[in-house]
Amino acid sequence: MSPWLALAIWLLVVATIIPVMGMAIGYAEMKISAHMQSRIGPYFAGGRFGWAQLIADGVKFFQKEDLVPDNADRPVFKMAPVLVMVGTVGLFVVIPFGPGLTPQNLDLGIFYALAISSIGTIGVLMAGWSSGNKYSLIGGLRAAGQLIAYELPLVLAVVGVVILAGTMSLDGIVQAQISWFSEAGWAWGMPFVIVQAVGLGVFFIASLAELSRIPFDMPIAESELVMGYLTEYSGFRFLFFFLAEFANMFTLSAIAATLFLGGYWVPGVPDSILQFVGPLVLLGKIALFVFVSIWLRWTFPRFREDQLQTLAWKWLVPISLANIIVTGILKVVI
Amino acid sequence: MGEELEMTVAPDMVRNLAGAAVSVELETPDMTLNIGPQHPSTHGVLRLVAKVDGERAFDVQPVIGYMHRGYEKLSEVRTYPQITALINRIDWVSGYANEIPFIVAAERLMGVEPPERAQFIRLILTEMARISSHLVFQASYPLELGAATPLFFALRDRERVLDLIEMVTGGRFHPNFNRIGGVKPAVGAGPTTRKTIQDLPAGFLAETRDAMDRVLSTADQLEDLVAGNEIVLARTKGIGILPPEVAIAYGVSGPNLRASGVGFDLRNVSDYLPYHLFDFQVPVGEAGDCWDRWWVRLEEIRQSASIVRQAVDSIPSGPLQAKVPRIIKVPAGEIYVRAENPKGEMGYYVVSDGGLGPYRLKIRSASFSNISILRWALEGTLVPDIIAIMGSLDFVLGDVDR
Amino acid sequence: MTLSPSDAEMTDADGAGEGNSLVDRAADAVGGVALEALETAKVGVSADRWTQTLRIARDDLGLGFFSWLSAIHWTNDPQVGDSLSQEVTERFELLCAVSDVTSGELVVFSTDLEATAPTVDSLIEIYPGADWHEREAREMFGITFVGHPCPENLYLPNEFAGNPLLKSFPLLSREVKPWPGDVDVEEMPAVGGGT
Amino acid sequence: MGFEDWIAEPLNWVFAVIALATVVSGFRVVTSPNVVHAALFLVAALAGTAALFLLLAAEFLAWVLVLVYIGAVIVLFLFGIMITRAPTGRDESNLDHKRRLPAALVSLALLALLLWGLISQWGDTTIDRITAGTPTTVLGEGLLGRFVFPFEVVGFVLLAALVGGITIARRDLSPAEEKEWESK
Repeated sequence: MSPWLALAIWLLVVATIIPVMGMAIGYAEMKISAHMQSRIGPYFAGGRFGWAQLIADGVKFFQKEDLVPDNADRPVFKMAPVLVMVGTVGLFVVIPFGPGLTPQNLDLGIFYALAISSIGTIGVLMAGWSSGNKYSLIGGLRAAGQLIAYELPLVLAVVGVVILAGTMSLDGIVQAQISWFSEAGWAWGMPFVIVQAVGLGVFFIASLAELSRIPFDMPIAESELVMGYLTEYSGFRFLFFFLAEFANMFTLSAIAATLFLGGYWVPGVPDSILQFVGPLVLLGKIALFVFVSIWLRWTFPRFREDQLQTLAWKWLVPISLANIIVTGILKVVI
Repeated sequence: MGEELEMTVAPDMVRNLAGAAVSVELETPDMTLNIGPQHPSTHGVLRLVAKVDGERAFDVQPVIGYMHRGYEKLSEVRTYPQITALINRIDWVSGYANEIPFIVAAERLMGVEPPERAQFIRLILTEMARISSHLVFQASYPLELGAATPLFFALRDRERVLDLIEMVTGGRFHPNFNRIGGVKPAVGAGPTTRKTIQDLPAGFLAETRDAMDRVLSTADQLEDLVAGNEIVLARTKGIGILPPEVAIAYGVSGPNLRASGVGFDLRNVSDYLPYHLFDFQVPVGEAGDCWDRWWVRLEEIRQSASIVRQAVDSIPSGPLQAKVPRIIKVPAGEIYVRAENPKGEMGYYVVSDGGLGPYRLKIRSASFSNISILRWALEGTLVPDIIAIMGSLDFVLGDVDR
Repeated sequence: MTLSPSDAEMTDADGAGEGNSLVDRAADAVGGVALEALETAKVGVSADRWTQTLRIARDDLGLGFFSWLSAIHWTNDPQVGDSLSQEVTERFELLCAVSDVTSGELVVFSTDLEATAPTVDSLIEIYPGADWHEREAREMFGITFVGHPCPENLYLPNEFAGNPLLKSFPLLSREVKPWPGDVDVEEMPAVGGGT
Repeated sequence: MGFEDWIAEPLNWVFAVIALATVVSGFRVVTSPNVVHAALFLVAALAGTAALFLLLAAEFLAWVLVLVYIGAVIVLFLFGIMITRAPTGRDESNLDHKRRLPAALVSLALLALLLWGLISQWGDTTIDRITAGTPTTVLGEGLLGRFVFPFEVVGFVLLAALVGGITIARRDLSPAEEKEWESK
């Protein structure tokens, strides 16, 4: 099978996974926030627990009229959601779901992931500019400023892991964690979070900012900018942005889990079994990150734009630089 | 050439870094941003015409009048009892409290003194209206900062308080419960001709005590949730400072004025309800920033709950209604009665000529004066701060436009 | 942030009661006359002393809190509402309530303006809070405030003709359909055979 | 290698399509009347270039192009355009410039220079079919070892460009504004 064919098949699989993941996370968001707020959440759709609520919502979005504002730049306006989706879909390609279960085990795995995820920014800017709406424009500007500012700590936070693992391949990073003590003859590996807790913190905060989730949701800040760059979107184009947000949350959590928590690996389980439980283990670790970000979302208000920039440039960047230096020294000493 | 370039650039670079603002350096076009009249956080139909340069607004002009209903004019063609139905729609978040100063003004002009029990019931319901209004603020203000969860905590208890108000008056928002000379017998209170009037619904007092306990514990929860939140502090401390002298000159009243450090509370000054019988404290802020305005309102919830508890415990028995003529004619005269509404000073200047309705009714509403300071307060602020400051003033458009 | 205890003692602040000391004091200070307004301290001055009066009120009487400003249109021939029981000279009475936030005293200052082309100096220099109140009075009564920087309508569109709170301004809804509520006590329908 | 061999190779088809798209996008960058559209065509051109790098198995270079140029430089471009010109929606402004001829000449000269450089150096070389790219480790060692001096020089030049950019973009304050600014 040629690699291109494999890629095409994988993209097809991803195209079905993304809506499912989006719905699962959306449903989790609804239910978890409801329980945090002494509510029940969706209850009726689907008979029990409102499990079909998100499907109903999706169908609703498809039924809605696809409005393009008169003042909008039509081609750009229509292309923006697609571009946002491309960045998300591309990320799925490199996530290792189990031993040998990496769709494309790129040598440059994590580097590729960071590169491809930055494409979404262009989509957001296009959406903000082309809507012909001042709120959208301000939202787009905020998004751009935010994504530029947080791209840097995101990349720098990863460097520590790459130094430790000595590879940029995501599967290689997992293997490095599994076999960390193998030279000493121990079967127990080490998830990098133990020495890279700072890196994980920076990575998680920066990925929240990349996702534009509270406390970093200034680009859509509905109490200020109505809906920011999404203001003029409706119907399935809005759904695209919506799904992209949740799918992005999934992939970034997956990368965080892979980099810092050992991905599909559980200590003491041989590869032959990991092949089957690996994806489930990874899903569990992803769920942890997703839960934390939902938890934060319903706890915090949003930052102000200048506070966000301060946090990025004056705190996260220096911290992650210091982390790199310390990790480098550690690597040499060890 | 290169050196020369560096020479000219260096001081600017230093200043730029020190000032941490690039907007002055780079020429960017100004943009007029219309916030409202339909906008998620303008509390109705307020419109702000903001001239913004990037994120900074240098001139914000509030535009009101989208909700002007002409109550002052309408009052001139209505009888006194009919007017109460209008005026509890002024500040609908605390509908009940709006009626009190007007009713008191009419009673004073007529020389009628309502019975003590009626005054107590009025006081209890007024403080409940205050609690429910402040809970709406506690719900909406974090939402404007981006936090959704306090909304549910605050509204849950507001619902209980509104239920209690409904239990007595039959209306949640617009009770229209006061009568000149007393209060209406409560809904479901039985035949009113009997001597043994059962005026408050059975179980009301016990449920009120219970509800007040819940309100107090919710206030603690809100304090944990909001005051313990670093981002809330970063968004509100030192933002939108109203110095006391400016606030006074603009006629800003109520919690907004007290947050600026002026301990002025009409409940201590005017005798429109028997507040002197109760122990309560007046929370006073220090800095006059958004944070203090939030804190003062939270503390006032606690104080009001305490007042309600005291009033419930000491409510006297007796009639609900003083003797008044069947058709109410108010003798000629003028009076201004003001009350401490949840939003601030609410007053009615009633000019009567002895007819069925007033010759002129001037409604002094709190929010109107409170937001007239917006232009002053919003000059040179950031767009997110516009929302933070606007929300912290806690206005209702019905109370602004009347 | 502090909690200050409430004043259990009622400061007899609205100037009611014995002697009406507040209203006399205010009237003396500004050189006006004490007017009758139940419980409310009301002082009348002449229109040309309007800004001077309020400046004294703010600086000497300590009445720094700008409560409200509005007007009354006194006329014998109202289009809306009941007619007056006594003849009055047609005029505008401009009212301005200011108060002291430490003692709680409130004084309503009043001045008469002529019925045609009423004009008075703006208070905006003394109380910035007078801004919107004066715009409201201008819009509703047609009073010109000399020195007010923004002569635009506050509530109604700028093209709106007429001044709605004038007694001569008809209430259109009433013209179209008479108000049924003139009779306050309507006959109750018989319920269940009735007693 | 004759044309028939060339056409029999599917990768060449892919190359042809991508190259064509890249050239067309590049052309549209300079002909598009709308500055934001121009920037977006630049994205397409860069993406095409990255794809060509991928075909040559130069993975690292390809993703650097995506991360740095598309993800950062173009985003900054768009950011700058939006914050300064802010032409929301359809923009009718005409970006056409009169000096087309000199521009075309300069471009052609540059093209000639590059071609000359390439042909004179590698004109006769034929390379084998590329199966694997250079490992990133080798690239890294090269950059921070043998080529460390040019690497640092490029970094310095970029810093100078940054400073120059601010100098050009900034507006001189009038003395009154200067005072006001200082008082803040």
